[in-house]
Amino acid sequence: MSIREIIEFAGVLLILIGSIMAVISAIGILRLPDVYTRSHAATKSSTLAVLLSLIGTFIYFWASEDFISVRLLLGITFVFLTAPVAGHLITRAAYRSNVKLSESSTEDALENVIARPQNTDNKSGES
Amino acid sequence: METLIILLVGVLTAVAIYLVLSKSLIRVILGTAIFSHAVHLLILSMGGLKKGTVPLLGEEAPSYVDALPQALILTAIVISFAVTAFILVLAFRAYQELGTDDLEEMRGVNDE
Amino acid sequence: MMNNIVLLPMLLPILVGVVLIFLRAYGRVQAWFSIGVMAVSAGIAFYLLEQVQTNGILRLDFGGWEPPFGILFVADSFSLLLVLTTAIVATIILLYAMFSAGKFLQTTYFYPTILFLIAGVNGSFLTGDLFNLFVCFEVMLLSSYVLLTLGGNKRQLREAIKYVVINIVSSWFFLVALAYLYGAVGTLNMAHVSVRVAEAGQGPLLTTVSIIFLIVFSLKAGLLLYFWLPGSYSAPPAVTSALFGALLTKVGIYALFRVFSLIFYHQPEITHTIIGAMAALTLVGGSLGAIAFNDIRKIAAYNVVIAVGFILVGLAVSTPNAVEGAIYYLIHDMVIKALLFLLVGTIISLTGTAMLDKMSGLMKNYPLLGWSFFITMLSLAGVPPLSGFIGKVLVSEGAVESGSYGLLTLALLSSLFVLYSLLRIFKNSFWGETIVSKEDQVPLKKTLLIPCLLLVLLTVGLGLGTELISGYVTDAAETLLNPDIYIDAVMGGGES
Amino acid sequence: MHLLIFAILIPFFAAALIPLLYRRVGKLNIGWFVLIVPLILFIIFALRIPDISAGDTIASTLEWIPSLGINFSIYLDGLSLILALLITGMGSLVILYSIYYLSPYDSLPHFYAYLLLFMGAMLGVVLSDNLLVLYVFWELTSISSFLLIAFWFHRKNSRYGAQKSLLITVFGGFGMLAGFIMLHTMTDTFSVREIAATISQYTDHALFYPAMFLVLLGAFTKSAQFPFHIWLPDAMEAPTPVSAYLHSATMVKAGIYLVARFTPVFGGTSAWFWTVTLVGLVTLFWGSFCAVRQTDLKALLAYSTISQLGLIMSLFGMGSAALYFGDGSDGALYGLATFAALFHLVNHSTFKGALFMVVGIVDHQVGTRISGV
Amino acid sequence: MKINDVILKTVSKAAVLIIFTFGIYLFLSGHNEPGGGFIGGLVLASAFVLLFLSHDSETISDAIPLDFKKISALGVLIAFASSTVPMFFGQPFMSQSFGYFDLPIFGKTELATVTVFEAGVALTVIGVVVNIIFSISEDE
Amino acid sequence: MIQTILTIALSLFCLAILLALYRIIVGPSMPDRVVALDMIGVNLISGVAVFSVVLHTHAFLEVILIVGILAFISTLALARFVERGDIVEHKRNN
Repeated sequence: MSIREIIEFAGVLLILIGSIMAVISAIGILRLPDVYTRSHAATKSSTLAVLLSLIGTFIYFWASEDFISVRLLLGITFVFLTAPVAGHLITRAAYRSNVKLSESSTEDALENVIARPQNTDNKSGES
Repeated sequence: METLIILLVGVLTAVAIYLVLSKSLIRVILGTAIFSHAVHLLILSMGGLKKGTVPLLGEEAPSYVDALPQALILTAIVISFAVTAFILVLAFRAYQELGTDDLEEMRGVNDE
Repeated sequence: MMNNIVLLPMLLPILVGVVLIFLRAYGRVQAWFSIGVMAVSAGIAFYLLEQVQTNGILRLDFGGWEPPFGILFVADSFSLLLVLTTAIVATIILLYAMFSAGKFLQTTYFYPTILFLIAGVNGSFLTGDLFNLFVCFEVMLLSSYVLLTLGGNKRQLREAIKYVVINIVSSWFFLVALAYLYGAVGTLNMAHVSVRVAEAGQGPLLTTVSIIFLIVFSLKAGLLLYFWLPGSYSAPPAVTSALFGALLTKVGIYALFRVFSLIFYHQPEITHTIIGAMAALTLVGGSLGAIAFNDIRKIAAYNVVIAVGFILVGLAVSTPNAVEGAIYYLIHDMVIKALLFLLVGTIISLTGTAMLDKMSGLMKNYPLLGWSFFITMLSLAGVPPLSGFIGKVLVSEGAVESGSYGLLTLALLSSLFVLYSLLRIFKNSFWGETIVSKEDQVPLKKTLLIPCLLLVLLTVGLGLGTELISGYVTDAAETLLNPDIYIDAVMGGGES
Repeated sequence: MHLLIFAILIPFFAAALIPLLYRRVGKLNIGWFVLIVPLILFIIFALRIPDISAGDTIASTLEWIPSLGINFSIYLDGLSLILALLITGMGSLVILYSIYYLSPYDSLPHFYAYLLLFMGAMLGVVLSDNLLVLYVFWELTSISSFLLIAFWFHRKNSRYGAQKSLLITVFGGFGMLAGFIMLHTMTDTFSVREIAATISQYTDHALFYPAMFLVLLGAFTKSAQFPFHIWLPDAMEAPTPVSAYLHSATMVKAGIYLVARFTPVFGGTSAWFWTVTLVGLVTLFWGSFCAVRQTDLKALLAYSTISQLGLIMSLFGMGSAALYFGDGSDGALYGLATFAALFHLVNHSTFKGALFMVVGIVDHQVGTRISGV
Repeated sequence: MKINDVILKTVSKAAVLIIFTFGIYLFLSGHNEPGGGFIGGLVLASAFVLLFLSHDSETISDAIPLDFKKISALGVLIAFASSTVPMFFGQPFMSQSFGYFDLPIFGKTELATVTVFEAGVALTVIGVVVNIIFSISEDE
Repeated sequence: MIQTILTIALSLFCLAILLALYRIIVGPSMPDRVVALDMIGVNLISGVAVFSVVLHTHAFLEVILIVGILAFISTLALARFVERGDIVEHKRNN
């Protein structure tokens, strides 16, 4: 096994870990009780999953073909930048549009900070 | 592979027709969009899904896939993009003017 | 030789149309520009027509890619005659538009859209590639969508939605047909497809494909599948309806002629019989519709349907006489439908209503308008010596030659229904007691009448001067009936 | 090219000139100027009588659409000459009559323009040799008749009558056109003379009988034969000179003329004989029967016209048998029927025209046309 | 209700930069590789869309004072005019030529006349997309 | 070896997408669906990357960025829609 192959293998391994992370986050999105916790699962572990697999791909191509893909780097940066923001926005939107917290949650820290419109009709609420 | 794609085209077409036949205008638009995808896939599979590489300069390969269907699809995508864009704006205007996006109700709106 | 000029009828309107977008605020300037470009393209079309008579069919390979690899424009007498008529009719309609369209229309990209529409129409006439035909169709349809919605009253929006959805679906069916054809013969260049189909024989598969094409083009042409037509043609302002009535269905008819005379001509007992049956039903349906309504816009729109049926009788029969007659009738119909819709629009703008029973005695107030309408009515009914006559005679003769007496009867009877439907308009709106006194009447601007009179002159001139165009029409019919001429011109040698 | 071609065109030019002339003549009734046209034409045709009665014919051609074989060719023989004289002669008289009949409040230029248009068209019908040109003029007579019937278009009945007559005659015209096209398909020519010369080769052709019936359809609708006679009574809403001229003297005779003209083509067959004769006889009886019940003088005259037209038609039908029997004595006997038909054609035109004019005078003086009031 | 969008605005500035870079890259690579005017234009337009989403339309139209309808018209004009040019040199419509040039930074670069055409297409796409966003957002 | 691992990884990504699809269908609230949609987008990116490794080609690398951009913008738009009911504001009111 040459060093090149080892690096290739490492890349592929990263991809595998990424995919496992993805499944874990998917389980999270399935099992967790409310939208806030689900979003936690989706953003955190998914971001990790995609970053792992993209870096794995990058390493693989670097090792096997000496190809440094700028596009891939750009992609990694982009996903890294935007995925948390997207999660943040959805969760905020959920909170503002009156999606209930799960009953097991013990504290609503924002209760006194953001006035939730209590009786709006809403385009989103529980359906 | 072709069989699979054709089956997919069939499913897409069925979905599209179901949507086009519904009352809500936005569903109709979605239906036309899905229909366009089905047709693009159809063209692609009609060109033959050969085991070849993408038809690009610079990649050495023993065989390339037929490039013409892809050119056709690209053009068709541009057109469907333009048409979908137009009908979206039209639907929006119609919703504003007529106050409904239900095709049945629209018929009841009086002239002028 | 280089035939770049073949492209100009499509290219000029687009370029000028784009330039006009920058001149948005200047309605008059836009109008003159567009009239100018249409006049120029009429000149170009005539020049090309002469060229075709001496040098044979012209073609232009885009980017120098020789057929069947590249896309190309092919100009034969048939397409050029239609391009020429389009240019002339469009010039006159634009003249009317300049005088009639309000400030709002003038400055909302009305002229650019019309020019794009005409570019699409001309492109469809001239292209030699089925996929390009699709593209040009779409250019035309997109512009027509925009034209239909410009002005945007409720009725227009509602009809526009119906029209747009139907056309989108039929466009996708067009693509399905193209896909099947490509899968079957592996090319989309019309001449090349024709060669391949002739080599392989038009088996059941290809016949089925041809029927999908038939359905698609029928939707566009309003052949049998005309249910969308009356609503959408009667909703927009007069100028737009005139353009639609004169040009849109004609493109579908052109495509039907091209496809079924150049490519799928091997199984006439299936395809042409179906076309004949559809044409017959169209004639019946159009005739019934034309006499059933009180809204004069609807009546005019159903007249479009009847004409479509009539022209396609020519294709269904496909004898030399019938095809020649269909071409004459096609040219006539472009002129006369533009005139009909302009007159109907003028009447509505004068009386403020489209309902027959609410108008009366216009003859006393607007005699010239009345006589224009009278001549239009006669010309539409194919009364000699106006332009509809010769086409009607030749199509009927073709029907007699091929023994299609049913089609002959329906074609002639439909003329009677055309006459009756328009006679109702004439009788109710122009004759009768004058209900508006000379003092109260809305003045008819002379400038609105001039375009109508020009078209009247054109229809009379086409009728009396049939001999002037008969050479071109004969050549066009010959090319349509002998696909080899077209194929040789496209596939034979790379002299360009 | 013979000058007679331009004789046909004179009325059209004159009709076109009327709107221009009308402003100039001032108070003088424009009818006097119009009167010149039929008079001149009458003289022109009258001068041909010696030649024609000597057995000469005049033929001439002006090209219209030579590539399709449609040319403006005229052919003057005895039959045409009789009708041409009738048209121009009656035309002069009717115009003279209408100068006094119409009130100055009516739109005179329109009236005379229509009348001249009709006269030209009618001359075209009887003089053309080319079938399609004949059809052109045939439709023109329908249209000018339509315009004349609806001359007082503010009256509801006028409009109704005009519409009815136009639709029925145009319907017949379309049938006739189909017949002409079938003839052309068979013989490959549009010339009546050439068709008559070569038709014997085509009597077995599948299109022979359809063509015959379709041509007859045109003739019957125009001549108000049963069951197409219904338009004629309604057409009586026209001003009386028009009724006198079009609906008794000339236009309805166009159908008769067509039957006469086509007797050499279709004549020798039994189908032609029976159809023309029977339809003529039925019309004769039905017209007379209806005439008895009328109280409106013009309607009475209209039904009387119908029955007289039936008579002439049946005479022509019987006369056609002469062609079947050939030159023998039977042939000569049946030939007499044709002679009688032609004679009665002229006869009826003159007396019925006169009757109409008298009714018009009665109407003017008494204020009503209903007898027994 | 005050909505604090600081995170979004900050990130979207960076994201727009990335998208622009990528769009221009796609546009230029269109000759031999996937990409080209249409796709490049779409990506560039999506950058505009992102700007519209993260800021409001008025701010953006103040910052970029362009009439996007005219931009799309200009694009069409460029595309067609560039295809017309060969006609004046006796070549068929839409003929193209290309050559290799040594540019200072990029090294040996291929430049083709088709790039001008593609630029027209890209401008058209940008114009059209931004227009649609405008027309949906403006008449509320 | 490598191929096997890659195949496993690819199927795991597909599994993740399927699970998220369940969440999209079931809901129960709009933000739930948006979250799941965002996750599908992210997983799709990974899938494409793995796929291009499987096929040894660079041709799909653009797709990664494009899907990323689209996923971000659509999530953003949906979030705005859920939060405020419109997508593009005319004029910020603060």
